[in-house]
Amino acid sequence: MKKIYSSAKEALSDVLTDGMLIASGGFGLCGIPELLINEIKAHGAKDLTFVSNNAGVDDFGIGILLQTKQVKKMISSYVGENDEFMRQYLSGELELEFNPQGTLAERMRSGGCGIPGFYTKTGVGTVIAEGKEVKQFNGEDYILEEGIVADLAIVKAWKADETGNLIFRKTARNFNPPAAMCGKICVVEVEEIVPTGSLDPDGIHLPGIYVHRIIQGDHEKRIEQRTVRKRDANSSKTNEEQKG
Amino acid sequence: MKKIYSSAKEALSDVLTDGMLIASGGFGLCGIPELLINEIKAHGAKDLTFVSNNAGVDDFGIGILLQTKQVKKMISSYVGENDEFMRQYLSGELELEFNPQGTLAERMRSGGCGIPGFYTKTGVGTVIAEGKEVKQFNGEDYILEEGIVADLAIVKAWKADETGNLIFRKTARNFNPPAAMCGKICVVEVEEIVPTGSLDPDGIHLPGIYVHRIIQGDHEKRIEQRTVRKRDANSSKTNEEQKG
Amino acid sequence: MAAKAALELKDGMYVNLGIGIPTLVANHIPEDVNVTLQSENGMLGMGEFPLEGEEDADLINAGKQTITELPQTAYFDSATSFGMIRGGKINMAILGAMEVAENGDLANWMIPGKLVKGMGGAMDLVAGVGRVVVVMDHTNKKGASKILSECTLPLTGKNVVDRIITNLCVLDVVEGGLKIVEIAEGVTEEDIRKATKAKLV
Amino acid sequence: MAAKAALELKDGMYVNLGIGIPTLVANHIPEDVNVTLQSENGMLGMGEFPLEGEEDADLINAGKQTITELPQTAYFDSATSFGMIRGGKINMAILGAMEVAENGDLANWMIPGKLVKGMGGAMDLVAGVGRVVVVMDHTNKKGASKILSECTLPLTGKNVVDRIITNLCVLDVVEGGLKIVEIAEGVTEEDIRKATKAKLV
Repeated sequence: MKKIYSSAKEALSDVLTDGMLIASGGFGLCGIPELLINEIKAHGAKDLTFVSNNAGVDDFGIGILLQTKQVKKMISSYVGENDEFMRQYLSGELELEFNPQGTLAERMRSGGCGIPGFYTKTGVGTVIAEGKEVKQFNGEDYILEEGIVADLAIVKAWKADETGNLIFRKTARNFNPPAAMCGKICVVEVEEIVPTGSLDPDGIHLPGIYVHRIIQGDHEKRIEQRTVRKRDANSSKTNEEQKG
Repeated sequence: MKKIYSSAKEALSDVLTDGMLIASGGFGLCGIPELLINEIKAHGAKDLTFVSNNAGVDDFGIGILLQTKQVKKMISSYVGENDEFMRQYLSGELELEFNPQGTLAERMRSGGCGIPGFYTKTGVGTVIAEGKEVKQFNGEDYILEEGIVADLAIVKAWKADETGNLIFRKTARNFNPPAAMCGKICVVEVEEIVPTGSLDPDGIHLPGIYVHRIIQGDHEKRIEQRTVRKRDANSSKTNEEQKG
Repeated sequence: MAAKAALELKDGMYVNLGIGIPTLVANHIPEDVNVTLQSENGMLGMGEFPLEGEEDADLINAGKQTITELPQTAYFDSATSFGMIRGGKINMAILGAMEVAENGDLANWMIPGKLVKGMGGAMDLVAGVGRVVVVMDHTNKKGASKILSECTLPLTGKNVVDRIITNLCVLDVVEGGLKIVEIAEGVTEEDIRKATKAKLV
Repeated sequence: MAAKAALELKDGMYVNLGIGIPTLVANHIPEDVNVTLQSENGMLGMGEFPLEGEEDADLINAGKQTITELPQTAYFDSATSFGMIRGGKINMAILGAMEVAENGDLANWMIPGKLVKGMGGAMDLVAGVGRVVVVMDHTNKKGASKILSECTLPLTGKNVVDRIITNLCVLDVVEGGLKIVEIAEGVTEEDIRKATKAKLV
């Protein structure tokens, strides 16, 4: 079974449908499946619901699908950096469901692990608890959150072998493994496809069983907040410069 | 904060108490915390409850604590290889709670992740479901299983750095990470303690935050079922030999 | 039976094989079919037994036998392993049984009054994997049918079996009962009906 | 305030620092105190900002700023990260607030009628970590107390705050109200009482 596809277009064209639920990896602009998002734009599928921690920025990441009005609803924890998002949300064009970040990650993992619901203390006594079942364990209140199963997961990894075993790099791992787990179909873009056998079996971050299609491509990997220390500073800790 | 202890005795002596709940890693005799189990025998703590997939064999692993009658109860999925276990169980000296293996692993992980309960389809319609809440999701029945938080976790890893970051080797990983997660105190035995900075940050299997105490020692690593192919066999697949 | 069960395996599948006859299925996988075997103790891509002297105590299968790894092997912990099982990522489980009922109920973990060793991962597997194929003798040592209108033994799972492969035939669990899909050489439908205490449709 | 908050940090602690003033706490950790900073996007052992030209797009903190790793750094995914947060493995979170109530209620994520960006990981952190320390100005820009008998804004968490560090004092949330633990130089207890719309015990 060949998992390697020649392009984002080849990997997605027979999978995308209007109205589908798509789980996306990434945190901010870090580790987002930028090539697959670009292809969703090119494809034009609409009325999409995205489960994604963030919504990108106006011209990068999921933000570009807001520009084209392909997104009906976002399930996210933080959507701050996106003007078009806010405009559509405030005008009622876009639905928004806020989930606490950890609840969102666990909902994805749970959906992928056959767990339709779990109890958490996160959000107890807040608006997040409204309409949700409350149950006591050891005398304390917890709320029921439901697992998410997505029609499609789009994921960015660093390397894949030919069987789909994945490794991620540094904090670009973030939501990618739980997103991959919860997708009925999981399409992954990587910086490099390596021969099977060249990854350490003890070092696989996500086994190939979760991965259905792989593409390799060049990534922009945009930095959202470039914060640096000056090279000539001795006491670096207090000498921070923010370039935005 | 020093995490490295000189011996199993030093690492456990002020932690062990009668009647405590101990989560143990390992599958069969593979990846079991054999040095820490030996020390629990030497210490003599009794009325212990063990959360452990298996119960060892008569003279290795948790089995040796059955010989000394230090175990009050086992929470396990499979306890087949242990005569003394069966004798005590059938005579009513030993309590036994069977959990499906995946439910057991998830209960440990959940307890460690602040999730007091989760729903699963495993065991629906069987004796495992007796007395448990049943809830429907999408028209199907699921049962509620509770997270486990143990007073102590005993774990076997391959290598630790000085801050407690752990890596495991091959299938000796098994229940060790979930056991570590669910322990209020987690004591780990390793084959080698390596300097901090010598493990790949992308390759850590269990971050040091879960690890409170580490010892290094020599491991017997007994093999339960030595199955091999003969060296001179050409068609190896059907030429299996079982040595027991 | 193992050879017959091996025909269930399609290219690209992820499969979990139970202990006993199902383990032997691995020996009959066609050359051109690429199947990845999962071992629920934390491994995808299970290889054959090691050569003498190359056994590794850290590398065993769910039956606690020493095994080997393959180029595509990945290791993971037990919570992750059963996450993929429970989550339906494993396409098929092939396992043995004591009894199967016409509605797909399965009993293969305990006999009341006898020594109970535990269900291990069997309940998780039958509840989670995409397709459950049972491989077993059609009747027990006393000649009584192991295929029943209702299981008499405590269940491993309810409505979980998709197909039964026995020494006599291949049966599918369908709406209303069991359907004969294939009959072994030298066996008649009459033989099957006699040996089966369940509704055949 | 950041320097004062840094005194909360004890050797061996695992700590999560919120965005804003709490981030500055990292600059005041005493030399002999070894603290591991968690970044909830998937990292333990967060280092300082990178040198110019050494920024790595794959290495950011929860504020999306480029950072560096340390010898003890470990990376993990978001589900694992919030597993350790929810599971109480992080000893302390230091974060900012809009309002804190005398029972420990915290509001720091939304103002009705204003643009809502989302709670990010704040609700998980305050519900999960061992100790929650709020660092904030005692009053808002209009001079009104941010410490109240009850929060007026939507909550981030109920009964979650353990300590409040402001420009005027340090307050502990105790049975029955807030207890003054320390008073800043040049400030009187009377000043604090005037600036606080909550029960001081």
